[in-house]
Amino acid sequence: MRVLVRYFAVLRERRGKSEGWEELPEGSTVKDAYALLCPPAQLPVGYAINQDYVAGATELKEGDELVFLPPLGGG
Amino acid sequence: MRVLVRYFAVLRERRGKSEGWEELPEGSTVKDAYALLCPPAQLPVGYAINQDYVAGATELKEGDELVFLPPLGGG
Amino acid sequence: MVALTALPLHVPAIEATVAAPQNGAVLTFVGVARCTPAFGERPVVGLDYEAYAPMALAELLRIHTELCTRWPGLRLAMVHRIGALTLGEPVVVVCVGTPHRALAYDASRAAIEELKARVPIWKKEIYADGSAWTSNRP
Amino acid sequence: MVALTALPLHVPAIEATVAAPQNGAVLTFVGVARCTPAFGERPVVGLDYEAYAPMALAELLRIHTELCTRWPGLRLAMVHRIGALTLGEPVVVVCVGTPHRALAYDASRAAIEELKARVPIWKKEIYADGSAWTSNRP
Repeated sequence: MRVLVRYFAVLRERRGKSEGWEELPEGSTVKDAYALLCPPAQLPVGYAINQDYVAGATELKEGDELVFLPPLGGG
Repeated sequence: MRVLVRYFAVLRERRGKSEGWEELPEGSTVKDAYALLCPPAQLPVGYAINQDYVAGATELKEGDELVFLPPLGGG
Repeated sequence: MVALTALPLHVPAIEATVAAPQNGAVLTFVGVARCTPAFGERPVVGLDYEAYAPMALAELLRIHTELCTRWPGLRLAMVHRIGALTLGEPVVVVCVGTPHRALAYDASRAAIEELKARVPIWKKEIYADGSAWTSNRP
Repeated sequence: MVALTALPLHVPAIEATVAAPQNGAVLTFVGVARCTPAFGERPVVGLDYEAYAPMALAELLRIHTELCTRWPGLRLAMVHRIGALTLGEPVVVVCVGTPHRALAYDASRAAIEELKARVPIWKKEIYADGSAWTSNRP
């Protein structure tokens, strides 16, 4: 299954890219994806699928836009 | 004893003047002055002497500037 | 900074007085002349503010000193318009500059509440067919 | 009204969007780029804001809808700057227009708290000799 992952702020810098299609095992949750794509993942993050907040246990679907949200700094 | 009384807002309109020297009995309090100068005085007011809030029981002195403060409307 | 003025209030000029490099929050309260009457149903078409000017200024300064003593680092400006106003014009501007926002909200609210409770200013609502003195305490 | 923009924020233009004849209170919160760092001692010389723009806008709209549903009659504008900022520039403007001031303070505070907690925007502090991503939760 392929999902579009966008990276922001510190995660963008760590990954060295701002987005990419990533291949993940069927049934992966967003938390699984984070552990797989951003090891060692010590940074606590939030998760969004298709521009909406989701829980870490949410299962991904083919074609989803997935974003890991580092601690926010707006305002 | 003479005090300078200034009148504002509704009291200015009722009195038909914005200020005047008024003759008051020695030992008059500001509350006494209000009852004397603005009968029947149903309007609840605050009191100021020389631009500072005072209690109704405060005794007046010769030459004081006395103001009766109708309910405020600033802001 | 505190002021009473018969001239229209220019909000950005007042905000500029509370700027400081370490301040991350500027909170500006603007009280605006509005069409809704304090009592009854007659639409307001204008307002007329009258002040006991020397005491109003003294009281604004006392409030300023009290709040800036209570919250060191606070930058505070309070300006009140007097005289005749048309609808939509600013009546009062309370502007605070603080390092963080929590203090900005507390200080701004305290400043406008103290101003309304203590500063000797009176408001007359003008209607199409008359007028009435109104107060902050219904 | 909500917006994200890389252009400097013009506060009076944002305030104008919340005016209404029945509104007696306009409260404007401006978050300003300041010299004090979130952590450590290195003076901040500039800021760089990055947003997940489509979600940030969607989240701003959700907050706008939630607050305007909770408080009918509320006029609300939220605008956030992105990109590189110099010190003293506005970062965020939250502007509310309400009939009375109590609601203005409650709604303004709720709006900025929700914005900080939910809108996906990140802040990088620039120092003379480096930079660091900082967050709203130390």
